[in-house]
Amino acid sequence: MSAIPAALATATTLGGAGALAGLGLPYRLRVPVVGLLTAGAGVAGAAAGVAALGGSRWATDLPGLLPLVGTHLAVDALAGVFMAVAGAVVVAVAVYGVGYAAGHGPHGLGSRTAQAMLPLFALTLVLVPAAASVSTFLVLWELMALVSLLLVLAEHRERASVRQAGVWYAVMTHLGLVLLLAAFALFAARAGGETFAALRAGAHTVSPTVRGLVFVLAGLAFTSKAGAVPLHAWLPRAHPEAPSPVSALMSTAMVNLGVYGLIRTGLDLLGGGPAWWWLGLIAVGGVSAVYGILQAAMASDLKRLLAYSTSENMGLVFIGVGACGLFTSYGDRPLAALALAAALLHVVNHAAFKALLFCAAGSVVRSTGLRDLDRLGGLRSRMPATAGLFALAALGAVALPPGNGFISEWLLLQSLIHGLQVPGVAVAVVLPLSVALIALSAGIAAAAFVKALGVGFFARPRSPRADGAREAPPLMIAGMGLLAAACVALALVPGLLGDALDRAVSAIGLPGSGALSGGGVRVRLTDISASLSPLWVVAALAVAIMAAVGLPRLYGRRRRRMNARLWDCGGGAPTPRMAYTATSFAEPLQRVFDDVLAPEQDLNVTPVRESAYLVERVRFERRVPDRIEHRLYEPVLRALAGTGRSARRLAGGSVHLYLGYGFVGLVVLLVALAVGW
Amino acid sequence: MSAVGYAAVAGQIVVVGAGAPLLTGWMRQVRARLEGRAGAGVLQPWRDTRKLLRKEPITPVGTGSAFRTAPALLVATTVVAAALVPLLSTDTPVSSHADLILVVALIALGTVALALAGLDTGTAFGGMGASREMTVAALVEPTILLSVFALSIPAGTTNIPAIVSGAVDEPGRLASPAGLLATAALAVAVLAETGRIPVDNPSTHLELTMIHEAMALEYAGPDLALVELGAQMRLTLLLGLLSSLFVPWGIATGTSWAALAVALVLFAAKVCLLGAVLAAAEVFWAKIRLFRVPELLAGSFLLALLAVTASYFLSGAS
Amino acid sequence: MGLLRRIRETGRAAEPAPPRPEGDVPEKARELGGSVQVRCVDAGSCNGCEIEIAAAFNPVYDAERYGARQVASPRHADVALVTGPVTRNMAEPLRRTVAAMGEPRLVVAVGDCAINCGEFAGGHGVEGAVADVVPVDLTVPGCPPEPDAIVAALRRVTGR
Amino acid sequence: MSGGLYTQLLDLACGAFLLAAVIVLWVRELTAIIRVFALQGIALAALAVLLGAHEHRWDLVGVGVGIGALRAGVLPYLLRRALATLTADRQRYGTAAAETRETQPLVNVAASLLTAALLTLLAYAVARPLTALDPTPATRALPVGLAVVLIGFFVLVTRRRAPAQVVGFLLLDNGITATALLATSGVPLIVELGVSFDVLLAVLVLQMLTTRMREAFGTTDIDDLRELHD
Repeated sequence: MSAIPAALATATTLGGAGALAGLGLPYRLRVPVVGLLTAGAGVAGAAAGVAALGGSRWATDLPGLLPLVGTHLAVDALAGVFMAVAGAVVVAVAVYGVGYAAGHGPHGLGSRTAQAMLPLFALTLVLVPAAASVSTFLVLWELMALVSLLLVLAEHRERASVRQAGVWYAVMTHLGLVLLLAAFALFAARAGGETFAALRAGAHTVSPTVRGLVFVLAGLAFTSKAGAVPLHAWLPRAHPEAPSPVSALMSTAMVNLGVYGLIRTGLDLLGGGPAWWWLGLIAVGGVSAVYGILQAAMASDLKRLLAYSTSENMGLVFIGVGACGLFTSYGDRPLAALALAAALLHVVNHAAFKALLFCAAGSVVRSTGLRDLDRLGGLRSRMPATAGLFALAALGAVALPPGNGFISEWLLLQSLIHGLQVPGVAVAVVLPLSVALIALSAGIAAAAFVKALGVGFFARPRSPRADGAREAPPLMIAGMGLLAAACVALALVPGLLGDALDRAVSAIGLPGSGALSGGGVRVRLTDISASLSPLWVVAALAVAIMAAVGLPRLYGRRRRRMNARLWDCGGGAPTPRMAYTATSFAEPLQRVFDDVLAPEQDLNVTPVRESAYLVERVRFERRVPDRIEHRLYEPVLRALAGTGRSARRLAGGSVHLYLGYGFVGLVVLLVALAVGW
Repeated sequence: MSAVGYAAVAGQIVVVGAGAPLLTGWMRQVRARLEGRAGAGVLQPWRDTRKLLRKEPITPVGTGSAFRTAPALLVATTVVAAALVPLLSTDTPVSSHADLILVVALIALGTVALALAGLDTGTAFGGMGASREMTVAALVEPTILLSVFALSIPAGTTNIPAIVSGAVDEPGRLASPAGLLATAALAVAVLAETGRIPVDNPSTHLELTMIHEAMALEYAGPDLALVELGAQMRLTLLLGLLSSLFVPWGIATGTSWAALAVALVLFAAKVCLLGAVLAAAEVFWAKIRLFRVPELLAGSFLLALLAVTASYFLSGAS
Repeated sequence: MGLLRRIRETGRAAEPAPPRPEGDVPEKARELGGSVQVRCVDAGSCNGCEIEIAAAFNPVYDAERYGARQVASPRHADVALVTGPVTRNMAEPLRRTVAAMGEPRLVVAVGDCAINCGEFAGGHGVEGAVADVVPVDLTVPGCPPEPDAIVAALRRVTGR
Repeated sequence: MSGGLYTQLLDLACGAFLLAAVIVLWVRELTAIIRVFALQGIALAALAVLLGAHEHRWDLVGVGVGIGALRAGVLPYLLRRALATLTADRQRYGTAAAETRETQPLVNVAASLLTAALLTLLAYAVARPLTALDPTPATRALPVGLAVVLIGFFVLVTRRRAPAQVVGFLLLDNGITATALLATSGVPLIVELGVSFDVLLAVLVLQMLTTRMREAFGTTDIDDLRELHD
């Protein structure tokens, strides 16, 4: 008797109860009860995932639940990873969300709809990886999209920009659904069955062209869900505008499901494919990584910065998944397993630090009402806990030791560096470029997060609202504390995940890599070895810091620290207006990447009346628009609008015309049949 | 592990820690002589450090813990990196952890800490320095990692002791185009990471041209001593790393005290030579404009990429 | 290559070090132990003294060989070299500069104007001599003082 | 000569050959560009001599010596002379334009370097099947020749100053020669001689053209030629 069905049933019950409670209960009771039930659903989901990672598998068919096709559920270790991550994030965010919604009044996240949707969203996040047939998967997938859309719109009364973000999100996520539907319909039709087992069995009978088409369509849908360039446009809009707990869930558990779908479809159901699939995926990943983090480095909106950084991290994960597929297609399975383990570890790490970052950003927004870094500052003394937690998570995000992100990026780099032993031109050309792109993204990520932390939290407040910031309530800090504990654990003892990751990798038929074990990370393949011991690094750093602080103390004579005013070059005291802002911080990088970013500048000089020389006002404005959006989306949108305008003429209002359309359609159909298909 | 191994690790830390001011003094002396000056003597940076440690510690009002801890973190990352890099011996108790990517990341961590300290002051110059430093650091990263990539291909690992002992056994690796290109690329990256001419001028007094110095303008007394020591140690460490990777002869590969002593002397000689070359080159070069720095780094990136491809398609694998 | 030839031809430009100057080392300077970081403050000078200070640090006089070095921030400095009569607008910045320096710190008044306002005494924009604004530890008389005199004063601080 | 040493030296020569092409992209000073081009000529000559010595084909050694004399001696000399007249002109007329520097290439330096990186990878990918036919140390270095051809072409396309463009053209030719040497272990002597004379002639013509241009427009910026068309 496995623990998985019990855990999933509990999760479903609690989630359902939470939704009902959200609908039914009055405002005062609503928030804590829903939070509790959601957290319970998260615990149950995480338990199911952990059980699957522990080696148990489970599958069942519930024929009556969906008409015609029934429901198929199955949980293996790969699904377990995503389930466990989603469950864990849900727990922390639910605790955080209680504190977040409590202060907001019965609107926004505290509203009836939002509180009813939150447990459902959590539930779908946990359940999507358990789907084992196309119809079950698509139903859960669509449910997740709809519920998250309603949650994104939760604060639509407060800001008009929420509505626009909602439209973008709705359109793009449904375009993704259409692509996915097409891919799976094609695949199921050719493979002769719609359960994942049937697809897996029938995949080798499908022609290579169709397999390629299925992979491209599904890949587009899944990379869009994960927020990878070029189908990322919804992400930097929807994630900042959603209430922060929802952003945290979307930016971790939900984008992860894009990765899950890609691994499941590409590596498992289709059973791998030719090199060009994976080269394409690596290209998408590399471009997302660099473009995403570059936009993040330019962004002065704190949550937008984090959203673009999600794009970057998903790009890194896709490089790992792509490398896995590439190595598999060349037959080097141990190396492929290493690449996939690195990608999965990065998924876990990213979920931990990004959820924490979004939660901390949420505390800032809740306390100050500001997302603009240029107006924040000085929060480290006003919100010390939040600032500390943000710093901890940022350490993970910049991929430097002793943060948790470093370990997975290290593993990813190792798998790529050793990939040169795989023969093939494509490998030799692509791997160095990917290493360079990863390195560049890591470097720019450091700049981006130094900016977020240094400008947003350090120095002095740049606006009265930042000056009046108050620390977040204890429940929010408790929720963030859970995530912080996860970050620290992942950073110090990643070896705990070793067996689980191996099982997840072997769930799709690759050998376990054994990369993570007890004390640290170790790569050991034929002719290759490398190892990393995070615990050791942290200990060494701690000792060295103590020495660096202590030795000068022993020697120094004047022990007492003197407070002095900031050096102001002798003039008046420097005001916060003189401090570097986020925009000025990013300016050199922006100039370096001018050709890529193509910023737009406006200079308006208003002269004093009747004088050509005296200037009354100079207004300078610079925007760094998303160039891909400009170049790719606007032409498409314009074309669509054009078609729509011309299509209006088709609907003349005459009944005869409409009947005529029907008649012509019928005749064309018959002609087509007669000509003989 | 033997006592020699532990002695080697301790020796590396002490040599980098105590030798860094001497190296700076030596480089200033070389430079002074080339400029026709008499020079303040090799010991001058140590006198400076001693004096700064005796001075009063100052906390500018409005700064926080990032400002206070950054100097210690800067020194600590360098110390840990110095323990890892096989400057004296490849056979130490920590040699199995000595990963090149880790060392690079540790150095970057020091950079990030100082940049945060610069922003923490909330002054215009601090932010300016932090912004520029992070820009340069972000652009240096690809070069460094690709050089690491190129170096790890013949050795099959990113473990520095393994790379170094492999090069000692097989000197041909170093004279190959890949080795030379990687050396050149890494040398440019080291110039950028340590803030030397042509990327940054360590002895400038003009705030508007500063990169590294601008972040340290608010530090005084013992904190400043740590910041300066940290910067000097980084220079020593990175020059030592360059010499270990590309002129590895003399580094002890076994557990013998004699070999360790020889390694110590040779290390001092190699680093002094490199320092003298760098100091002399600085007399001839001018600092380039900040927005020309990307060109320099793009060039070094290209060299690193060529190193990778060269090691692959010339005589390399296949 | 032209530069290399010039370096070889020039050789050593620094003049031989004169004997250590007479006069006792100020009490506070003993703690510095042969290392002095210098911050120059122009409190209203005619720039004559600045030219001489610049000359004191050039290769010929080479004040650096005695352990003195110019720095960019008063936080880094031990000695403030103040020149000129202190004008009204520079009085407060001068006080702040000296306050920004950590103990032990010294103030050296360079030039006659700095010592007693010289030619500008009684001018309507002049606040007073340096000693009227901040405590002065050493003086270098002269209008302007010769680089040798400035170097000698710095040597009394470094003790070398 | 032992196989190992031969491979090592050959690789070094190829590395220097490619590096020189890259540096031409990197630096702006026209005199430096010409100096680097001369160094590349030496590397190319070394390549030919090495191949000849390895295969005991003394005509190849002769070709190598000839290449060295032409590409490291005569052509740089001609270019330097052309540049000297330009500089002298500038002093005489006081033209504001910095004639001796490639101040503003059509593609900025950082981007050109990154493009060169991609071109090298492309050359590598293209040459891979050729290398696979007969994997000797020489054919393995084939991508170097191709990469220099591509970089030379790129210089020709993106540089504004006529002398820099001439160097681009010569890089292209160096690349072709290197490819020929590496792929077939040397072209027949007579072909090489013919090509070299062609190149010499082309440079002389270009030099004359440059002089004419300068006399007519006072600058060698190719963009000014467009005005003739307009």
